[in-house]
Amino acid sequence: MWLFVAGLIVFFGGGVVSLLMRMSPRLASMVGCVAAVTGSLLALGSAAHVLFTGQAAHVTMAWQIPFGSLALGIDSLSAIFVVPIAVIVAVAAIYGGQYLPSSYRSSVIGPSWFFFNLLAATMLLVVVARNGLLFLLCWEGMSLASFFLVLTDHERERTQRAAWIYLAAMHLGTACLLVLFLLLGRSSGDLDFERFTCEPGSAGILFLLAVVGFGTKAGFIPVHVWLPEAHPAAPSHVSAVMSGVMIKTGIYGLLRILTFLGDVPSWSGWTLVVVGVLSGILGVLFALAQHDLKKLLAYHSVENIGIIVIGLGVGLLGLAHRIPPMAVLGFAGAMLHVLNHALFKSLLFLGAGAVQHGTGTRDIDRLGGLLKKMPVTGTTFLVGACAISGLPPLNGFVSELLIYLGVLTGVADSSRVAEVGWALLCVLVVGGLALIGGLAAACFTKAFGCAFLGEPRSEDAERGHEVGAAMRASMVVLAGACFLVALTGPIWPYVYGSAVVAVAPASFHGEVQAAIEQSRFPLMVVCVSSWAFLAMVGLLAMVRRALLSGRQVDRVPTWDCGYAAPTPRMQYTASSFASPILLLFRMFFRPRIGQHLPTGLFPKQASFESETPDVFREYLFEPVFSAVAWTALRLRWLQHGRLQLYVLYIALTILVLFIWKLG
Amino acid sequence: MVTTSGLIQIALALVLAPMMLTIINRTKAAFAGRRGQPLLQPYWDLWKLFHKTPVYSQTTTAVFVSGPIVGCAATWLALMVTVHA
Amino acid sequence: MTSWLDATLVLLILTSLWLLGSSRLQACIRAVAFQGLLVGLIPLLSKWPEISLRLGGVAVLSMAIKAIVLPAMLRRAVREANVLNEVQPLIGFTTSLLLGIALWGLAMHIAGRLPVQTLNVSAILVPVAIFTVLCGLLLIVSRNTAVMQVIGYLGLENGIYVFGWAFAIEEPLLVEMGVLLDVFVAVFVMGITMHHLSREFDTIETDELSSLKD
Amino acid sequence: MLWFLVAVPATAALLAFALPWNWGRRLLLVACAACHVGLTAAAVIQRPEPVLNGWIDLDDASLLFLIITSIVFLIASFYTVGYLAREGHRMPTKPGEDAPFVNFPEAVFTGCLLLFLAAMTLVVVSHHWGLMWVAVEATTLVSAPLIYFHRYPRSLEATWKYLVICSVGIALALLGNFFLAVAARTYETSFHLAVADLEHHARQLDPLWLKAAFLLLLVGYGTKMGLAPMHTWLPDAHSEAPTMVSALLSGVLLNCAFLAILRGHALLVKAGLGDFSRELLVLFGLASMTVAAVFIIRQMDYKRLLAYSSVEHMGVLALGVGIGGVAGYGSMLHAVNHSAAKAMLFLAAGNTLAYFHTKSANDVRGVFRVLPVTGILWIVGLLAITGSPPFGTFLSEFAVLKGMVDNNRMLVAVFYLIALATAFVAISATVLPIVFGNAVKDSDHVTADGNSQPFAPIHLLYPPAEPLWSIVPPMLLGIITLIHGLYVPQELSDFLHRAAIATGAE
Repeated sequence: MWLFVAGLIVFFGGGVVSLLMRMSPRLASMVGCVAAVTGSLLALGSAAHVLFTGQAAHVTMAWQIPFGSLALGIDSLSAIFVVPIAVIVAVAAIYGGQYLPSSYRSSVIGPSWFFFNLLAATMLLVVVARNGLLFLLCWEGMSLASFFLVLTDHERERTQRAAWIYLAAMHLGTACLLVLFLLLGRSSGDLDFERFTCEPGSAGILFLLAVVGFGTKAGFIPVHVWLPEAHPAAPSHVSAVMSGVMIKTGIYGLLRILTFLGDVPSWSGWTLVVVGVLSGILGVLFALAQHDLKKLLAYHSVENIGIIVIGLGVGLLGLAHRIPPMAVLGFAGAMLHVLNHALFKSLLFLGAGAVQHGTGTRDIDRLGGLLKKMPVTGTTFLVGACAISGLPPLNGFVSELLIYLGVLTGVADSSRVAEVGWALLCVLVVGGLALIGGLAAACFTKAFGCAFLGEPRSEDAERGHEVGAAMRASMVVLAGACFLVALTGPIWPYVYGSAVVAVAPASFHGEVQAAIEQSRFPLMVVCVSSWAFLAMVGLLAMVRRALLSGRQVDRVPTWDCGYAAPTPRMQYTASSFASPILLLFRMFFRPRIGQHLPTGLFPKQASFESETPDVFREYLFEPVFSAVAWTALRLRWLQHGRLQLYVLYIALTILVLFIWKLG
Repeated sequence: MVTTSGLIQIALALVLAPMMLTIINRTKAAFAGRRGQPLLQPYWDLWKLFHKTPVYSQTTTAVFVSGPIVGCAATWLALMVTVHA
Repeated sequence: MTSWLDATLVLLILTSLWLLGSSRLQACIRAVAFQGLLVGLIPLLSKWPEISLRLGGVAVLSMAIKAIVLPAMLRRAVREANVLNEVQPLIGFTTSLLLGIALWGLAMHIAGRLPVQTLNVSAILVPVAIFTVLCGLLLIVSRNTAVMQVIGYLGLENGIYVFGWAFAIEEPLLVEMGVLLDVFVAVFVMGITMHHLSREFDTIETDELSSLKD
Repeated sequence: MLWFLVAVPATAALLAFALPWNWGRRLLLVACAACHVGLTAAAVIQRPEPVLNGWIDLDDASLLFLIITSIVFLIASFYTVGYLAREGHRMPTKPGEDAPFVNFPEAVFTGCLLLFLAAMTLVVVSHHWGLMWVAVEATTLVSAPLIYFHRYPRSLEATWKYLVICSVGIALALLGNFFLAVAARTYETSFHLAVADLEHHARQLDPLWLKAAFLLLLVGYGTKMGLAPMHTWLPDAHSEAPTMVSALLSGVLLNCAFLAILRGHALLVKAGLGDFSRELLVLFGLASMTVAAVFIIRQMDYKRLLAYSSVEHMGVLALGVGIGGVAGYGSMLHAVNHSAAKAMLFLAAGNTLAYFHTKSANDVRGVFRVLPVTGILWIVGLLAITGSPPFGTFLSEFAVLKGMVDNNRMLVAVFYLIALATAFVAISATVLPIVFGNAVKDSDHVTADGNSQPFAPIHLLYPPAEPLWSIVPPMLLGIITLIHGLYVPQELSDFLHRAAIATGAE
């Protein structure tokens, strides 16, 4: 535990030092980067200790603040969130150490590292805080640090707007959390987690508050609207951290709250399943409609959070209906997906950053052919794309498989519940997950295909070049990790077991423990098959090489059917690739199309552009906000400058009070 | 565990797979009143194809090359899992 | 002395109505001066015959300030500001008077709810005080020139004093003096501000004073 | 000892009126403010004896508000010195303003500022209703010339409204005092209006008169405090007054009026009518927060924005006291934090105004680029005033919310959160573009008829765009609220609890 605290101190110290070193941005960057990596390693060490020994660590330090105490603790639930946070922060810091100085003005370097380290420290604190006030302070600190990171490029109007949306969303979400924690701590007087109690009958409302409050951070639909704005605006290594791990603190919060709630009603599981399926499907659909690589990835975060939430929902249903294997598989799948998504989404964001760094644009329709110019970026991006699409032998497949298995186990155990409902669940989850996976694969075919394959579509793409060694190394590490998770499948139930037990009510621990043992088998199969698959790919590649050795291999232009002047613009574009699928789901989209069609006999110029804004932002939040603003502006006459009116208010107030109160 | 019969099954499946094409084509031909291809035609085709000079478009990348390999590996794997189960 | 007190109170009501019904500034200033005089009389009448030196002194001083000094200042402000001798009401005089009568009813209503009977003073004292306060407020709300608002404020203060001094609240001299001084300075500062207003805007109609708004 | 607290600034004020040198006067201002802080510190160390039959006394609540007054005034006085050095003698044409302005004589300004301090001190230390009334009225009268320092029509209008509205309010409070006296006199003995006397005999007071008195006091002092719907003077006065006067009005004066209301509340609590006053305070608190939120939305005058935010925070204070329990404690803490945060924001706004010559948020962009420290101050202030961690306002607003949840006032809590969230969203929507984005566009200096107006930006006339006097005072205030957000010493916490208990808030 003291290792962990030391890590936090390193984060803070390094952040402050790099903030103060205004003279030398390079040195500031170095300090910030080294501090982040060191801090992460220290935190990782203490989390690993907890995971391996299975012994939770606690420490409480003196702190004088009303209702608060500096109580920290790492149990297995915390530890499995500390691990991805520390890993991703370290990798992103290494990446950022090279990326940031070469992409941004030197004046932002110091502050950027300060906030990066602050973000890392507060994220770690959030998952180890054992006091409500401390949790909320760190929670808001995390939001603010990332808010400032989003604002790195603050002179662009779009960035400002994104940051504002982000800040507003975080604040609204936190409002729910304030009430949530106060309600939990109402009976004990202070806000220490260990004395949190759920008053009888209030589990439902507490659960809903947690879903809205934490869901805003995590990016549940429809409160995800900040996500596609903020992530693209931030520097890429920050997007990687935000999307990869910061939003997961919302999942952590939800899980942590579940440990206080005890028995939760069955509808809460259904709620999560529905929210998850909606987030997953809509997230991936919106992603399909994007041309901006980072925005596309941001929507995929919504999708993956949806998958995690489906897992949680399945787990909750398992708990509510006392089907231990279902609970275990659901929760373990969700928790493993937290780690997996952290790995591959960070990898993809780093890749997107590399693309932007190498070409200067993230518009997929302007890219193309980058795999040749940026082989490492391209290959690692491909690994990430396969992983996020849930393809074996990569990690995304493992966690999704667990969730599938969870549902199927539950359905097999359908004797205890209404048949219709259970069948519906099966359709919802299995169908939903399958649809999500398929669409994700389509989406990444589009993203990878259009950006990295084919011919460059613009001069920017033509000029593209591979990024520096540190950036490449961090992407390679993450890509390797994606494989590693899948290839070490059977250890994960052990890692996640005690965390699952923590979430389950006490009366239920034994059965859960037993179910954890059983869940190893499918993972063993996956693990072995993955190794076999890799071996076979290797084998076949060697066979191919043997066959081709010593023979002439021709590389010629693609046959153009005799057309004399092909240009790269004749390639499939990202929009046209996605168009058939989007047409199928057009009821969810309101694309904004600006077109200037060719007219006349000799048309000179024609243009076409489309943009797909977020439906929920455009048709849910913006109307509400503008309605509020409209109402407020209608009420401006109250203060319309006449003194007489003002005195009249006072007179009427006192008269009304007299007549009302002295009756 | 990998058994001898399993290995034999896998090997057989690999060897006989191209025959599937012949069977399909000959069945079709029979219904159309033709004679159809020789029994070992796919093997001859494969033999011939393996000896041709490979030509790749300049546009393509390693992804293009790895497509068949991964596809083949995945099919094999499916085969193995099926046999095993 | 109760009859004298009652008579004074009735006069006070009439002065308030006079204020509401006048269309000339000078008349209003005169009315408010008269009101100040009446207000000064009330403690003397309600405590008659055991009037302490202190009570008498404060009453005389307040009469001097409210009936002589403040009206004089107002007249001077009006002269210097060079304003028209008109009240410029936002609502008509008839309406004002009708509203005044309604306010009397309201004052009676409110006073009726307060436990007045234990106070051992004239029965209409509390309603009259409240009525005077309300009339002052009505003047501020319904008149358009700054001078009239000061006059309304004075009326408001007079009403409060009726109430306070009728009970001859045994507060030490210091506080009474402070209160008096504050009112004096308030009107003084308002006068200065009015002076600036007339210079800046060439008028002290408060219509001009509505540029600060949302 | 207690006399000195009032007498020192009052004497200094007279001296300031008389002194012939401006610099001597400025020195006097700072010296007097420092002296006042020293006296306050002495009072903290050893609680002075009451004087004037206990009419002037320092209980915990008085001490709390005295400390706020003293410190904010000292910090503002540093700013004032620099401000006067720059603005005091200047008579330029102010682009964007309606007319040329000529400042009030500096002697009057400084003198009134010191008198203002004296009057506010008297408000917080007086334990006699009459005396307190006199002091509150005095604050109105001496601050009127302060608002009218830059003599242009809009500030004059603001002054006039301030005077009339506050005077009307204060008049009602006077009536309230008389009602109190009547309530105290219905039994055989009659008490003076000394706070201690009344509280001691609270049970014997006539409840109906007491209630009526409280209504009048609430509306009367509430006008001064800026509770809706009596708050109408506040945006006008705050937006037109010179920067540090706005800071003092918002950071200190409103608190003084709040203390006056608290005294009334304490009396009612002692008289067993606590529920009556609590209900009203909650009502006014919610009304203030709602009204403020409505006017903060799309508020494009950033000084008015801050003024409305003050209305909102006064609502929080009233609400906290009205809820009681731990919320009362939160209310006390919030008074401290709000004073620091708001004063700081007003000073930052003053720096911005001095550079950009406009109060319209539409025309100010990229403060961060041209005035980096002021930009940071804006952001810190934005977070502090909207109750974000790690600033003290978060803790205090949290404590108020905790009070609501603990007392099971869930509906109030929901209202409270919605109002706070609305204000947050709206304030940040206005402030973020001010701070970030491209610095002044060329079009910003274009007059209404489309011609660009050549004028020398003030930073060319006065080389350092951010002189130390303009950034250190708000930084100090920012540090105060930051510290309170991360560390509230047990002693301070106990002290705030005692203050809350003394005023019936807890």
